[in-house]
Amino acid sequence: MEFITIDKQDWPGGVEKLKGPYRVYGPVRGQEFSDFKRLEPGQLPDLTCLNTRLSPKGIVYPQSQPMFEYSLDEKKTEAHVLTPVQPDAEPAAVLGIRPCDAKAFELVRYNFDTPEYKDPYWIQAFENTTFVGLACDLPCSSCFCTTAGCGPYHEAVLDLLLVDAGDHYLAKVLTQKGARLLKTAGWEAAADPDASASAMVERKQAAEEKIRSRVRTDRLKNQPIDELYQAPIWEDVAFACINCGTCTYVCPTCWCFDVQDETHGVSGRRMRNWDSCMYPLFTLHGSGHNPRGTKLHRVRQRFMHKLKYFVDRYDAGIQCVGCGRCVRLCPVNIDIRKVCNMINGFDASACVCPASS
Amino acid sequence: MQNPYLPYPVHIDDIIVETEDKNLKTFKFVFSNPADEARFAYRPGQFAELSVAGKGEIPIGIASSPTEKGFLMFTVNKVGLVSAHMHAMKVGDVMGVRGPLGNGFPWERMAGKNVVIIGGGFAFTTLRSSIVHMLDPANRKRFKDIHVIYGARTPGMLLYKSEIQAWEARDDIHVHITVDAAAGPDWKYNVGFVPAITEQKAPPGDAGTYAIVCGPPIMIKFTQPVLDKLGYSPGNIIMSLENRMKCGIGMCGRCNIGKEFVCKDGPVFTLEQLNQTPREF
Amino acid sequence: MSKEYTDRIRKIAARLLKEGRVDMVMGFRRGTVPMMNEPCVIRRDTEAEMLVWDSHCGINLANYLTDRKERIGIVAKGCDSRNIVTHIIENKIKRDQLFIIGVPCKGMVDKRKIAARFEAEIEKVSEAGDTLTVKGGGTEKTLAKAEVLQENCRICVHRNPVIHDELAAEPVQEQTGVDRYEDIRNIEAMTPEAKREYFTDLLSGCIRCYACRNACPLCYCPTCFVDESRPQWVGKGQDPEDVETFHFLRAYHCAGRCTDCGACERACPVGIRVRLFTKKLEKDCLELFDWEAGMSLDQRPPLDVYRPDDPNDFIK
Amino acid sequence: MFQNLMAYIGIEPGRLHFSWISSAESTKFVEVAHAVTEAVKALGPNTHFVKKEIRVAHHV
Repeated sequence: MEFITIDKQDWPGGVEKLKGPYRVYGPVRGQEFSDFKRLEPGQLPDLTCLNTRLSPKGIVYPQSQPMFEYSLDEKKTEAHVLTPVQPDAEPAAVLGIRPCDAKAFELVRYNFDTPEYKDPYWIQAFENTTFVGLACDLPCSSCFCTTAGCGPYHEAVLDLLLVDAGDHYLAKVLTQKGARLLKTAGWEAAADPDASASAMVERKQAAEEKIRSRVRTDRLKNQPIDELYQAPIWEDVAFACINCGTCTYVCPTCWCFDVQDETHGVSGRRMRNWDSCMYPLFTLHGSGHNPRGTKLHRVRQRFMHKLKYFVDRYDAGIQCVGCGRCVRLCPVNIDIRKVCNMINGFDASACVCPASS
Repeated sequence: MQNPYLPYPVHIDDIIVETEDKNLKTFKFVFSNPADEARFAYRPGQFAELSVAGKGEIPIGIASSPTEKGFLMFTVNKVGLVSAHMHAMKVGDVMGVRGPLGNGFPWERMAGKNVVIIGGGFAFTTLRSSIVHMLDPANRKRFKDIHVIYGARTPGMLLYKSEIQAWEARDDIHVHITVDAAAGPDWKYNVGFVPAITEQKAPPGDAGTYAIVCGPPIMIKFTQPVLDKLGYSPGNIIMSLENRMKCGIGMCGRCNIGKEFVCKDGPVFTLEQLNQTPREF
Repeated sequence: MSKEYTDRIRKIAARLLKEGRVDMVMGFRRGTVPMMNEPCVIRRDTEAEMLVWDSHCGINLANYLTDRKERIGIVAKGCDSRNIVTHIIENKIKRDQLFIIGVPCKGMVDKRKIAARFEAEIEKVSEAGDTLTVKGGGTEKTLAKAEVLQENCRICVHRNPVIHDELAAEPVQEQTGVDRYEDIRNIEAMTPEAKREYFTDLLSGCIRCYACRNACPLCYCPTCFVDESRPQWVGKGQDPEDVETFHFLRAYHCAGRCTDCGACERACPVGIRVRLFTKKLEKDCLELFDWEAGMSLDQRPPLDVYRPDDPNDFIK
Repeated sequence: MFQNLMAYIGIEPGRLHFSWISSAESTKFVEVAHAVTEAVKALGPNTHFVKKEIRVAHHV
């Protein structure tokens, strides 16, 4: 494995060089919190912030995205026929993405890149993007990545993993894409591979030890779907929920969407917008019947999807990377860690209801 | 990369008002690019997204049969934005069809078996497709006895009336039409709800007999115990579900029942499968 | 204050459930992260120990009453009680279904204000009287609670419940001489262009999660106008005009009903000051109709009634 | 109140008019329609709160 040393003095210049060939995104500090934004000329990613408020999923999967264009002008031969809107083909680079957020793309890929169907918008944007991860040495107390299938130094999806080593960044080169980015930026000072690798292992362990918050997932796969679905825990879990979409919109692994036509005069676009399983409208039939008509149904769907249906369908762990955003931002403090442990520990035969603990 | 969200352009070739309340119309579409017809190779029980630019898409079961060449047929109930708009469209108008989507009925498993088709109201669309498919001279010998039990509220609410009457007259299919209440002196078929007629007319269930049930929830609810009584095992009862859908390809996240997507893993499930999953439909 | 309040609330709740006065009690239980408590419902007197009270109970529990049929005990601050009144007036719950456990309130803490004073993550916040002790990043600081109140609490003039069956503590002194509408006047004084720029910027971070709407006890419509599809009043994407239309129309639907409980702003995950819309309407209601929402069961909101002396100079 | 709210969010006061006209008051209707048209013309075309071609707001 190859390692590169990036002197912090060479960092701004390199980032600037990337801005030509790449659309460069990075965390930008706002008044109250940071978010991933496209970096302006001269602007550097803020690599000191705690995790961003929203996940960077929007770089690959924007909240509103045109899929097709159409004209309703009868004089035109192509009237009423949809033509695809091509996503931005220019390569993108995300600097300073956390390993948990990067891992999320691997989980979301199960949805958009299937043997039967390929979502061209998501896949092209994903493949066009070079992911430069920043190892996470300062996790929040609500982070639980190490028991959610990744960790502060996890390498999935990443093309490069940077470690902040004081006066320089140590970069682990994980893919060809990552190597190309380093070359473009002019960061080419090789670091001693053995020493770097062992330094990284050491730091990884130290970082992982800082993560105290845990979920238990070992029994999820063997729990019977129907018994979890019928379990008497859901009323208590769902009571506080106000059915807003915060948890789903801040989540790096939530992918649900809606399709809407927006017409302006005689032309328009078929748009894809994020949607949320928390909204009653999400599943409402034309007849007025709603298979998930109550708050309890919807809260259960969200947790069952992440912690059971996904687990069973793809055998790739839970659909959660432990970033803790929903835990921190839920206006009524519904906590996925608590729910995960509850259903992992649920014992239908004993009907021990951990809800009231 | 093929774009699974892109509809094939079609134009409306014919519009037939099916029911006396005029809420159901059958649309016959012809592909604007003839080559698209071969790409749209489907089997009975599948559905498609009908796309109207500026309005959106609706998932509708395919009512035509793959044995009918040169067109596609869909029967559309007027309920929402897209369907209401379609009801105002006219022959020659251009729109889109995206698909075929979903799994369709399990034709391999039903080969060599008796097939009982039980339908109610306007859920008869993919059943029509299935019947036409099975009655095609090239296919008929692949199935044993075929029974059809089809009911609607009134004679005027039955779909595909002239075709059903033609099937009635044939000797290679047993058709039992029914309406909910007494329908006047001209009505020469059954009177009564679908579950009751099923009890009277359906053959007993065994390993060699499959029942396909499509209809409103209330009909399904009361037909199920009848089939139980007749000896149909859950694995031999086949149902087609409807849930709100957008993408039709298992990506948008709304139509799932447990870990199954109705749009992609369904819409056709056996009762045995449904018994193992949350019934969110 | 929190210990005495908590004890008293637990006692009342346990008694109500034990005596069968109510089927359930709605209150708060200890949250899993600092500065957060979770709304909860208890049905057995033995569960009363779960209930807590401190300066992080900002969610308006009136929101959970809508169309419920049970007999309910509910813990209510000043603002919550005013929303309960509004709910009763609007037939969303009946007075005789409720046992209101009134909580005189000295304001709820704005966790963002505390977070803004620390570089590191806040690990623990504890309170004694009017001071808070905040631990984070290896340091510990003591803050006066008054400095970090939610904005609506800072300017609140109805801290005591206006309706209650039992109080969990002695009434607190109401604030006087508070300038409630300084921010609104500042905006009113802007030019039309400056206002438009201001609001466009204000809403630029909105992700349309509808937390503001759903946290609001007034927003109980079965289908909100933004969700209607026939006709579709508002586009559903991230178009700035659609986002703005949602916010100002939602606010207008709360005109004369809003108690400035702050639930909307507290719930917003991206920190938008959504009260700037509702407060303008609150101010106009006060000035034009001498009206404050939810103060009495006997009066209907001003936009609900006609009076011959209603201001009408705007009609030509 | 609605007029106030409109002014508050930056719609110029002269764009929104209220009038009470009976079906019998045809002359008043004509007068008001003229007055409103004049007032709005004087302000020029409205640019605010008009939905443009869809802009894709990148949240990132």
